[in-house]
This record gives sequence, structure tokens and C-alpha cells, in this order.
Amino acid sequence: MVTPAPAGRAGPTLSVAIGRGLVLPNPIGVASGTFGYGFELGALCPVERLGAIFTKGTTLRPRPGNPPPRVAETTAGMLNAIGLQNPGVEVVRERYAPSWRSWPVPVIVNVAGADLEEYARVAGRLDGVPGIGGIELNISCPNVAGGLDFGLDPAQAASCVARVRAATTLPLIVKLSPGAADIAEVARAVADAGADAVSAINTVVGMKVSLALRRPVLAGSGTGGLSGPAIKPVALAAVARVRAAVAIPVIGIGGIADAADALEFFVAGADAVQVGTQTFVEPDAALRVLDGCRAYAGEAGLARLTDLRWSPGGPASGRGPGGG
Amino acid sequence: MVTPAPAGRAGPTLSVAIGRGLVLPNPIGVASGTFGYGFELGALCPVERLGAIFTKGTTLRPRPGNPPPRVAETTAGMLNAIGLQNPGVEVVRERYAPSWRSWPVPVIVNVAGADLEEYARVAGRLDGVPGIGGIELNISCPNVAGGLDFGLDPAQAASCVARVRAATTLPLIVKLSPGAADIAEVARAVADAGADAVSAINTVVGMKVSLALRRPVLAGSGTGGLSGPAIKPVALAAVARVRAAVAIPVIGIGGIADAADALEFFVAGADAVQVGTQTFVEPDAALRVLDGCRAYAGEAGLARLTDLRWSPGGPASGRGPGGG
Amino acid sequence: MRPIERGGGVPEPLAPSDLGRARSGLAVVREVEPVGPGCVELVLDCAGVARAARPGEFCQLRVAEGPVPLLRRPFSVCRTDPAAGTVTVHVGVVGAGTRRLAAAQLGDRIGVLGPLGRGFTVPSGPGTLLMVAGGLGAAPFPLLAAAGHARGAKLVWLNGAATAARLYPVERLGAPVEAHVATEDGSRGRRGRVTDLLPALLGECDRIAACGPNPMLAAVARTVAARAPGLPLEVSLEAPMGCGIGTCLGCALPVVGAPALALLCRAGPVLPAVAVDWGRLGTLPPAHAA
Amino acid sequence: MRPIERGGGVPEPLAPSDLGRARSGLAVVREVEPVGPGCVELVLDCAGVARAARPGEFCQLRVAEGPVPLLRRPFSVCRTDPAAGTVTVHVGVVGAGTRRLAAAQLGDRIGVLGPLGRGFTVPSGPGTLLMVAGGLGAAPFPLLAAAGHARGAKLVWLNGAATAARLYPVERLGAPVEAHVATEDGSRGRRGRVTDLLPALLGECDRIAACGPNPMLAAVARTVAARAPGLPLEVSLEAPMGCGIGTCLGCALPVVGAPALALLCRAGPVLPAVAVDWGRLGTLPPAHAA
Ligand SMILES: Cc1cc2nc3c(=O)[nH]c(=O)nc-3n(C[C@H](O)[C@H](O)[C@H](O)COP(=O)(O)OP(=O)(O)OC[C@H]3O[C@@H](n4cnc5c(N)ncnc54)[C@H](O)[C@@H]3O)c2cc1C
Ligand SMILES: Cc1cc2nc3c(=O)[nH]c(=O)nc-3n(C[C@H](O)[C@H](O)[C@H](O)COP(=O)(O)OP(=O)(O)OC[C@H]3O[C@@H](n4cnc5c(N)ncnc54)[C@H](O)[C@@H]3O)c2cc1C
Ligand SMILES: Cc1cc2nc3c(=O)[nH]c(=O)nc-3n(C[C@H](O)[C@H](O)[C@H](O)COP(=O)(O)O)c2cc1C
Ligand SMILES: Cc1cc2nc3c(=O)[nH]c(=O)nc-3n(C[C@H](O)[C@H](O)[C@H](O)COP(=O)(O)O)c2cc1C
Ligand code: FES
Ligand code: FES
Repeated sequence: MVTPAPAGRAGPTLSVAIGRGLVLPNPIGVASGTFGYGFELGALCPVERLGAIFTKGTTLRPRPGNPPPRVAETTAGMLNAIGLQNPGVEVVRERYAPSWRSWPVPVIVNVAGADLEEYARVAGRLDGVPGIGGIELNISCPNVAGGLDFGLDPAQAASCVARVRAATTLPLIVKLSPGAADIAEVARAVADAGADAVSAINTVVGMKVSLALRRPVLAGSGTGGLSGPAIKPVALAAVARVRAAVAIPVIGIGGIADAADALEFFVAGADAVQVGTQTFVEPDAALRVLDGCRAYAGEAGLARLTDLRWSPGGPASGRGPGGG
Repeated sequence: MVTPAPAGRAGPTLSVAIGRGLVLPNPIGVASGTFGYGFELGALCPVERLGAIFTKGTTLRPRPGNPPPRVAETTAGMLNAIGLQNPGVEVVRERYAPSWRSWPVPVIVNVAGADLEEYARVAGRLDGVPGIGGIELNISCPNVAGGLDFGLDPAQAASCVARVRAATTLPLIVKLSPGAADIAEVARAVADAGADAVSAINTVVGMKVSLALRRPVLAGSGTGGLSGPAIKPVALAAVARVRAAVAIPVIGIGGIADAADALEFFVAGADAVQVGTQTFVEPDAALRVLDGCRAYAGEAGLARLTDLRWSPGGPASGRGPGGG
Repeated sequence: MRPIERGGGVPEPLAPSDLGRARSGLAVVREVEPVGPGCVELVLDCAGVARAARPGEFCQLRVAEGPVPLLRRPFSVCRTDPAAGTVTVHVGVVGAGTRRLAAAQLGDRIGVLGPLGRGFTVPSGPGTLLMVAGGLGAAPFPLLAAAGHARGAKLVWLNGAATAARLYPVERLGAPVEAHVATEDGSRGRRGRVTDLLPALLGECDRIAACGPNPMLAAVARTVAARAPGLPLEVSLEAPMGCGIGTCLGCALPVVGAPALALLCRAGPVLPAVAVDWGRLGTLPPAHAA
Repeated sequence: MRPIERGGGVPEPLAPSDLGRARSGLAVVREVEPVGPGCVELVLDCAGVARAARPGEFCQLRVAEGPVPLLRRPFSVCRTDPAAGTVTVHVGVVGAGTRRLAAAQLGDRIGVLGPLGRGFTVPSGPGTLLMVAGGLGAAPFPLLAAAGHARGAKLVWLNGAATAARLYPVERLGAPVEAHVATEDGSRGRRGRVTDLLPALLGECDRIAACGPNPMLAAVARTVAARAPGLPLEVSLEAPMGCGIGTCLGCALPVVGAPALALLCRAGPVLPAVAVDWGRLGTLPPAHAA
């Protein structure tokens, strides 16, 4: 999954081959919904050095998103219920993608939909568009239309992936939900259905309550997606379990705030990682993570970050205990 | 679910009727696995003032538990992989229960098993034993025998509950796992199968990684159960969703560290709560929570804590968004 | 009226953006000045913001080194000294984050990201600018007062608070103003709210800049709409901000016209009052509620 | 040898327990004394522990008011002054929690829960007690030295460290000792480890008390088993402790005989070396690894 280090060159090999020709120049990307479409941060986080940009979740038509309040802080984390506000796939194709063509960093469009049809149509509209490096399929997005959360069920996840796979030749990364009863099973199902890689995890369903208002802080049902350091243990467990279940690359996401966090994901089995919420705290968080990982690999004499990977013994490949 | 306030008496009514004659003197209990069998803390947390004691998970035969390390700290939380170390149901019946008879606090035995047969046998052995106030069924305990995690699937959860229901006349509280794809569905299934109440949530599966060792910190598969403030938003969302799904009492658990946290669970829909990990930090945490809740109820002029409950509008009764 | 970003969802990422001036760095605390109960002003070494900030813009400040509290908090740029390279922020304690900031010691380093957003229209010459501040809303006015004064504007100051001790000390505005105050307990000035004093001042002014809790701004907007409909009124609003730079999409706020939500951190925090959908804003749960 | 709790799972809850003396409260920091690089001793106002603590017992200290770091940390009772009502703890900085404790200021309040566990056997009269400390393991010995000295025991002190600066200052033991030191870099005493000096001292002593990293204790136990098999050796071990009072079941540690795991917080932290299953202890991942 990782290009071998050219003989005689100093320093670790950082590039990561995802499949179908998609190669990330380094394994540190920025997560969907935390970096817009790559244009916003500008000088605060020069995109040239990133390993990948995963865009905001994109749907067929523009979506205005949920009513506010949409974000709320929790202990070592945050909740969001943005409701997939996005300009729609046509704007992405026609206005953003042309700019991406000249960028040295692959831009991977995060795709969401209310039903299989919408997923397939968005993927189809992105197919063959220059500047688009791949698709990250958000099969666990909010139930925007009262529909199904495909990410929770292996069979439904697989049917979604198969449908999208048929609609596009782009590299396809499937983003897994921690809400599934068995995330490893979902990973296996989507790998079999044609995913080139998986990314994990999306946010965890959570709620913040205002005692003063005697209601949840977020609008609507009051639930949102939990992200940030609080979910790092959940993400690490998911990555370890998915790693043991599939042979395709695994991109780790969840609570990465510094290089040490990222390196832990490589131990757990990741081939690459994404930095999400921490970019809100430090706009150049992903670059700090990259620099720290590079320095660590150099000091530790690693040829590649995946050399950190832990190989569990027999029992570890099964579902581990949840406590008690 | 709550005894009405006797007319003319000052202060809120705190007692909570769970069903089958089980009445908690107040709604603040201590969570399974964090208070032993009620004997350990002694003067550090006088049991007389507690609303309920939920014991360590108890199995048919004594269990030595997992090899160490078994606990690890994470950001605003902790992981445990104790592996259900417990003295077995006979010791509970014969040695502990007689002492409990004279306690003013109901002691509810948390029951675990590797298969349906074991659950039923443990429940049967506890039936009719004086001093035992009820059973909390841990249907989501670690897969101690490579078996099923009954708490993840509504049908399996229901069959486990039905089996136990037939084996005992004790009040039956079923403890739900946040790992289920839809916790509300599991709640409905166990309520239909005869549960008198549900409690939520058990720990969330997580992992801590040691970069220095290049392996997980916990022994074995490296995963454990995440508890503490980090999971409070997950627990609040679970309680709100379960509340909307069932009519039986809901006992909220997860990350409660002070009275404000507990009151948030009442807003989300709880009838009672349990304090877990915080007891490790402050041995008398549950009593502080109780005092704080009582004071709040007095100042706010509440007849009972469940008066805080938020009633979501139409859309909120469905599965809420998970972010994005 | 300048155009508001309310594009089809995200703010138009290709459009020219104010973020070009924003920088992220650590600022050393140079002075800590208590200003009334539960309020301090922090003077920070931050040459970039001192040079670039315009009245009504804000900075995102880190309130902890670790993960609790996690997110930065937004604070209006209160005052700048471009020569000294310092920026002053006015911090009113409302929760854990502001409590930590208010406890900052000389020499501490605080993460500052800014300047961000779009501020008040600075008067282009003589004429009267009425500045209305309620609650903790005085923060942006020293910088606006300095800019207005420099351009020869006449400044009128209308400040409301629960009690005299919570009024913003008028001398801290740093420019000559005609001051009017209202306190809810009557301990200084007129007993009541700023909106009680406002009608009498509307005839004298050419534009209004207001800052305070959203409900107060709504009341100001109602008063102006009813009594002086054409008078330009700009309001500095509040919304929970995950990022401050337009990527989290968390700070959406109802505006008039489709698609009806604008990102306050990019289109605001200062908006023309006529652009805000006050009706829908009023029905939403407050952005912040502990 | 006193019986070890290793009942069928949980420690026997009905058995008489040491927890009767434990109290939980806030202790004011009275003195902060730097003791070598990355080490401080904190003198805490804590009359209950000062009165009740026995050598080798420990306290659980809170390291933050908020939720990060969440859990208490275990520290041996280093020294007590029952008359003054103070307790000293020796804090070596290894991670976030000890870093915070070591930065405590005079007057700070720290949550203390203790005394907990079972400590060293105090010599019942004359005879020689050898105290072996490696790494940060000196902490319990001032209290043990005082108790031994009071009973007329002869005290021998064997201290090993990476370098001279990390040796525990012998005068801080507060009792007359015959001191032997080893440093890995040879900067003071013998170059090498405590186990290099140990054999020569075995013949002179009647019992040994050792504290340090678990691998060092294993080496001491091996040496004693090989060269002086009957000599009573007690070791103060380490394990991650979620609670310190026997409820989390987190501190289980392999002991000889079935069911082979004892709770270190109740049965220990001091155990007879012969009770520890050193083989299995050695194969486990270290309790702590950042
Ligand atoms: C553009 C802008 C400029 C501001 N300028 C100033 C200023 O100059 N001086 C000043 O004292 N205050 C200002 N505020 C309000 C200030 O940001 C909040 O008081 C602060 O975020 C509260 O943080 P806390 O941790 O103390 O409160 P907590 O209650 O602990 O905050 C919890 C969460 O709610 C959010 N939050 C709390 N209050 C508000 C609020 N009023 N508006 C938006 N989000 C909130 C926090 O950011 C945090 O995410 C401004 C707000 C905005 C949006
Ligand atoms: C009975 C007992 C007595 C002790 N007495 C002393 C003493 O007197 N002086 C002293 O300096 N140290 C003592 N220690 C070690 C001390 O508890 C740890 O160094 C401390 O917990 C580290 O916390 P941290 O947050 O700095 O490290 P971190 O690395 O941030 O700790 C992370 C987690 O690992 C645990 N942990 C880390 N190191 C250890 C360790 N060595 N043993 C067990 N758990 C660990 C912590 O408690 C915490 O839960 C003792 C340990 C035990 C078990
Ligand atoms: C404000 C916000 C918006 C998000 N939007 C999306 C989205 O549109 N599509 C998606 O797949 N994930 C989305 N995510 C999830 C993140 O990509 C990421 O999976 C999650 O936040 C965990 O990583 P973190 O803890 O590093 O933030 C969003 C997260 C946040 C915080
Ligand atoms: C050390 C430990 C042991 C636990 N053991 C059990 C158990 O035996 N049975 C059970 O149902 N839950 C067990 N739990 C879960 C708790 O009862 C509770 O559901 C969970 O910790 C969340 O609450 P908290 O965040 O307040 O700790 C255990 C939790 C911890 C921390
Ligand atoms: S605060 Fe993040 S988009 Fe405005
Ligand atoms: S530390 Fe919790 S049982 Fe020993």
C-alpha cells in the first residue's frame, strides 16, 4: 500500500498509494467538513504541503443546511449538526475543480446523498472531471431525508458502494460510521463491493443539553456528531478492527490533535490519517502533524510510517472486549 | 414512574418507582463495576444515602478477569478491560445478600453471562434471595466466551431478556449498549420482552495506543470500554432516543461528574441516573450529585426531577442527525 | 449596502475574502487591566492584528493549551496600537473559557487568530455616528471611536447595563463622545434600557453601530425600523463559532432572502440590520446556554 | 508471611479492610521543595493521613480540578509529621499528572485520598533493615526509616540511579543510615545498578524493603532468591490504579497460586517478593507507557 523507499534516499517514504492511480504525497490529509473546499484557509494552512484534501460533503443539489445552533462544545470535543450545507455538485465540478487541477495535493470530494440514486448521480457527475482526485463516500451522513443510514448495515453499505462503483471510475474511499454494530463487517462488505480504501471514523452521535434552557443546545432533534479528542479512543479501536478485517488501505480519523496522536493511528493500523476538528483550533494543525510525523520517522529510523503497525496476536483479530 | 409529591410537604419528591415493587429512595445510584458490592467504600461514601447500588457484573462461576494492564486513562475518560472479574453468584447469594437485607438502599445485582443459559441460571439463583432488590442485565458485556454480544441486536437482546424474565420474579433492568446500530430499537425490543426498566449506557468500545511500545496499552486485543466525561454526549443522545422509544423508566449513565451533569440527563429523559467513573475520582461523588440535585430542585421549585424533561417536537422523535 | 455572502450553501470560496489578512500565532500578554466586575482588558503583543484590524472585526483566542475547553472563542478587537504592535481585547467572564482568559498573567502566551470577519462601516467624514452598547457589547467601540474621530465624525455613545458598575468606563473609549447611559436599576443615568433612550437620539445621527446580546440588537433594530426606517444601522451579532474562518459552517444565522442563512464569521459579525431575519433569529434557541 | 487477598475474583469485601482509616479531602500545600531534577516534595496539610499512615502505604492525589487528567495518581506516603498534621509526598515528573503536581504553588489545594493499601513490615526491634531504592523509588523510605529507627533497627540504605543528581539525598531520610550508592554513569558510588551492590550486603541484613520500577524489583528478587533464599524481602510494586480502593479491579497483578491475580491497591502495594509471580509479571506489557 505504500511505495517502497527508493534505495539510497534518506528519510522516510511518505507517499501512500490508495489505488486506481491515486497517490497521496504524504499520509496527512484534512477531514471532510473541516477544510471547506480547500480555498478558505489560504495562507493559514498552505494546501501545497497537505497529503490530501477531503472536501465538505457534497450533494446533488445545493443544500442550505440545518437551522442554528449547529455547533456546540463538549468536554474535549464538539458536536455539529450542520446538515450538509453545500453548494451542490455542479458548483464543485464547474467552479472549484478547475482550480484544483494545478494543485499538487489530491482533492477528494466527499459525497453524500439521501438515497442510492443521489449517491450514484453525484459520483457520476464527478467522473472524469479534471482536478478531482477521488471520491470519499459518506455513507453515514445524517438522515437528511428521513431515509436510511447506509453506513450502519453491511448489506446496505455494500449496495451503496456497488452502485457508486458502477457510476464512476474515480478512486473510491468509503467512510465508515462508528455507529455500526460491527464496523469491521461493514468494512469487509464495502471492500468486497469495490471500495479502493476505507476511512474511519465519521462522527459519533451525541447530544449536549442546556440545563438553563431545559432542552438540547443543538436545534431540531438535539443530536449531532461528536468529534475531537474525546473520540480518539473510539477511532483507534475502529481502525484496529477495520485493519484486521480488510486488505485495502485504511485512513484513520478521529481526535487527531498532534503528531503523537497520528502516530498512534499508524500503530493501530492506518495507512494515512485525516485531521479534522483540530484545524478549527490550529488552522495549520495538519502541517504540524506532518512535520512531527516526519521528524519522528527520521529519529526512529523508520522507512515508512506504516512500519509502526502493531500486529495483534490471534485473539486480537476478533471483536475485542468493550469493558466490564 | 415517579411517586407523586405528598400534598403539603416541602421539597421535591425524589423516590422513583422502577416496577415490580422496586422503589429507589432517590434517583442517584452508583454504576456497576465502580462500587464493588457496596462494602468497599465504607465511610468514604455511606451507602445509606444512595438511591441504588448496582453491583459488579456477576456470573455463574467465579471469574479471575483479564490479565493486566486492565485500565488506562484517556482524554477526559478511561478505558477498562477488567474481564468481569467477580466471585460468582453463589458468593453473592450466600455471603453478600444477607448483609444487604438491613441496608436502606436497594442493591441491584448486575448479571452477565456468556450465553442465554448462563444469564438465566444466574437470574434464577438470585430469585427470591432476601436482600437483592433487582437485576440489572448486562446484555452487552465483553464477549467473554467468543460468543454473541446480545446488546447489539434487538432480536437477540429480546431473547435474552425473555429467557431471564422467565427465570426470575425480580425487578429487571436491562442495560443497553451504545454499540447497537439503533439503541432505541433494542430498547423497544427489551421492553416488549418484559424489562421493567432500561439503563443506558454501558461503556463505548475504545483503544489506547502506546507509541513507545508500539502496541495498545491494554492487554489482549487492546480494546476496552470507554467511560467518563468524554462519553457524556453519547450517553445523553442515547437516553433521549431511548426515552422517546419506550414508556418504562430509563436510568441514565455515562460521564456524570456533578449535579449539573445529572440534571442534564433528567432533561434528556432519565427517571434516575447512575454515577460511575467519577466515584474513582471522588469516592462520594454520587452523594454530591444527590445533594446538588436536591438543592437545584428546591431552588427551581420542582416537584420532581423528571419535571425537567424536554419534550421534543415532531421531528425529534426520529433518529437525529449524527453530524455533517 | 455591501453585498452579503449568502451563496448557495457555503460562502463562495473563490470570492475575494478578508482572510488574506488573518494570521495565527502566539501573543504575549503585556497588560491585564480589570474593567468593572467580571471584566478585564488584555493587552496583547500582536503586531499583525494591530496593523490589520478594522473596527468591528474579531479574533479567535485559544483559552487553554490542552483539549478542555477545546475551541477558540471569538472576541472583538477592542483597541489597537499599531506603533506598539499591541491589541486590546475586552473579556467579560461568562463561562469556563472567559474565566481562564480573565485569569491570564503578564507574560502568558495566548493563541490569537485574526483579524477575522467584516466590521462596521467607518464614517467617511463628518456627520454623527451613534454607538449603542449593551451588556458586554462595548468591546468593539474603542476602535470604532478612534477611527470615526480620526475622520472627523461626531460620536454619540449610548451605553446600557444592569447596574452602574457594569457600564463601560466612557474614558476608555479614547475619543471625545457625547455620552448617554441607562441602567436597569437606575443606579446611573436613566432607569431602563438603551432602547428607552434611543428614540430621542435618532433624529441627531447619520448612522448607528450597535453591539450587545442578540435580543438587545433586535430591540434596537425594531426601534430604528419603526421610527427612522432609512437610518443605516449596523449590528454586531453573536453566534457560536467553531472556527471563525468559514469552514465549520457552524455560525449560520438567518438573513432575509434565499437561502436565508449567512455565515456570521465571514459575512459578519457586523451586518446591516435590514439584512437580518430578526423574526427567525428570535425563534431560535440562544446560541449559548450553559 | 501475612495472607494476601487473592480471593475468587474481587477482594473479599466482607473481610476486615484497611480502608477504615482512609479519608478523602482537600489538603493545602504548605511547602514545595525541589529535590533533584524533575522531583519535588510537597508538604501537605493533611492531619488524617499524617496520623494514620504507616510506612509503604499510599495516597491517591487528584492532579486537576477538571476532567483532564481525569484519574487520581498514587503516591507513597514519604514522610509524616503527626504533630504538625502534615504529610510529605515525593513527586517525580513522568507525565502530565506529575507535571501538574510538581508545579503546585503554596496554598494550592490538592485532593488527597488515603492512607491506602498495605505497607512494609516495620522491624519489631533491633536487627538490620536494608532499604533498596531505584529510580523514583525512594519515596516510601523516609517514613520507613523513621519507624525502623524508632524501634532500634539498624538501617542500611542502598540507592541506585542513572546519575548522581538523581540519587535521593541521604539526609532527607531523616534517620541515621549506612549508605551505599550506585550510578549507571559512575558519577557517584559504584558504576552500575543496585543489584551489583546488593550481594555484598545480603549477609549483613535481617530483612529487605525495596521500591523502584517493577523490573528492578524483579532483579532484586532474583538476586535474593539465588543468594539468600530465606531472607524476608518486601517489594513496593506499581500498577495502573483507577481507584486505589479495590472497586475498579484495575490494578490486578500476577501472584503465585490460584487465581493468580491480586489487587495491588488492597493487597499491596507492598507484597512479599515470594508471593509475586515474577515470570508472568515480566511478560506483561508495562503498566504505564506514554
Ligand atoms: C463575533 C463575536 C465577538 C465577540 N466579542 C466579545 C468581546 O469582545 N468580549 C467578550 O467578552 N465577549 C465577546 N463575545 C462573546 C464571547 O465569545 C463569549 O462570551 C465566549 O465565547 C464565552 O466562552 P466561555 O467559555 O466563557 O463560555 P461557555 O459558556 O463555557 O462557552 C461554551 C460555548 O459556547 C460559546 N459561546 C458562549 N457564549 C457565546 C456567545 N455570547 N456568543 C457566541 N458563542 C458563545 C463558546 O464559544 C463555547 O463554544 C463575542 C462573540 C462573538 C460571536
Ligand atoms: C503504589 C504506588 C505508589 C507510587 N508512589 C510514587 C511516589 O511516591 N512518587 C512518585 O513520583 N511516583 C510514585 N508512583 C508512580 C506515580 O503514580 C506515577 O508516576 C504517576 O501516576 C504518573 O502520572 P502522570 O500523569 O505523570 O503520567 P502519565 O504518563 O500521564 O500517566 C498516564 C496514566 O498511567 C498511570 N501511570 C503512569 N506511570 C505509572 C506508574 N509508574 N505506575 C502506575 N501507573 C502509572 C497514571 O496513573 C495514569 O493513569 C507510585 C505508583 C504506585 C502504583
Ligand atoms: C463541523 C464538521 C462538519 C463535518 N462535515 C462532514 C461531512 O460533510 N462529511 C463527512 O464525511 N464528515 C464530516 N465531518 C466529520 C469529519 O470529517 C471527521 O470524520 C470527524 O470530525 C472526526 O474527526 P476529528 O475528531 O478529527 O474531527 C464533519 C466534522 C465536523 C466537525
Ligand atoms: C472499571 C469499570 C468496570 C465496569 N464494570 C461493569 C460491569 O461489570 N457491568 C456493567 O454492566 N457495567 C460495567 N461498567 C460500566 C459502568 O457501569 C457504566 O455503564 C459506564 O462506566 C459509564 O458510566 P460512567 O461514565 O459514569 O463511568 C464498568 C465501568 C468501569 C469504568
Ligand atoms: S465559525 Fe466556522 S464557519 Fe463561521
Ligand atoms: S486501583 Fe482500583 S481496584 Fe485497585
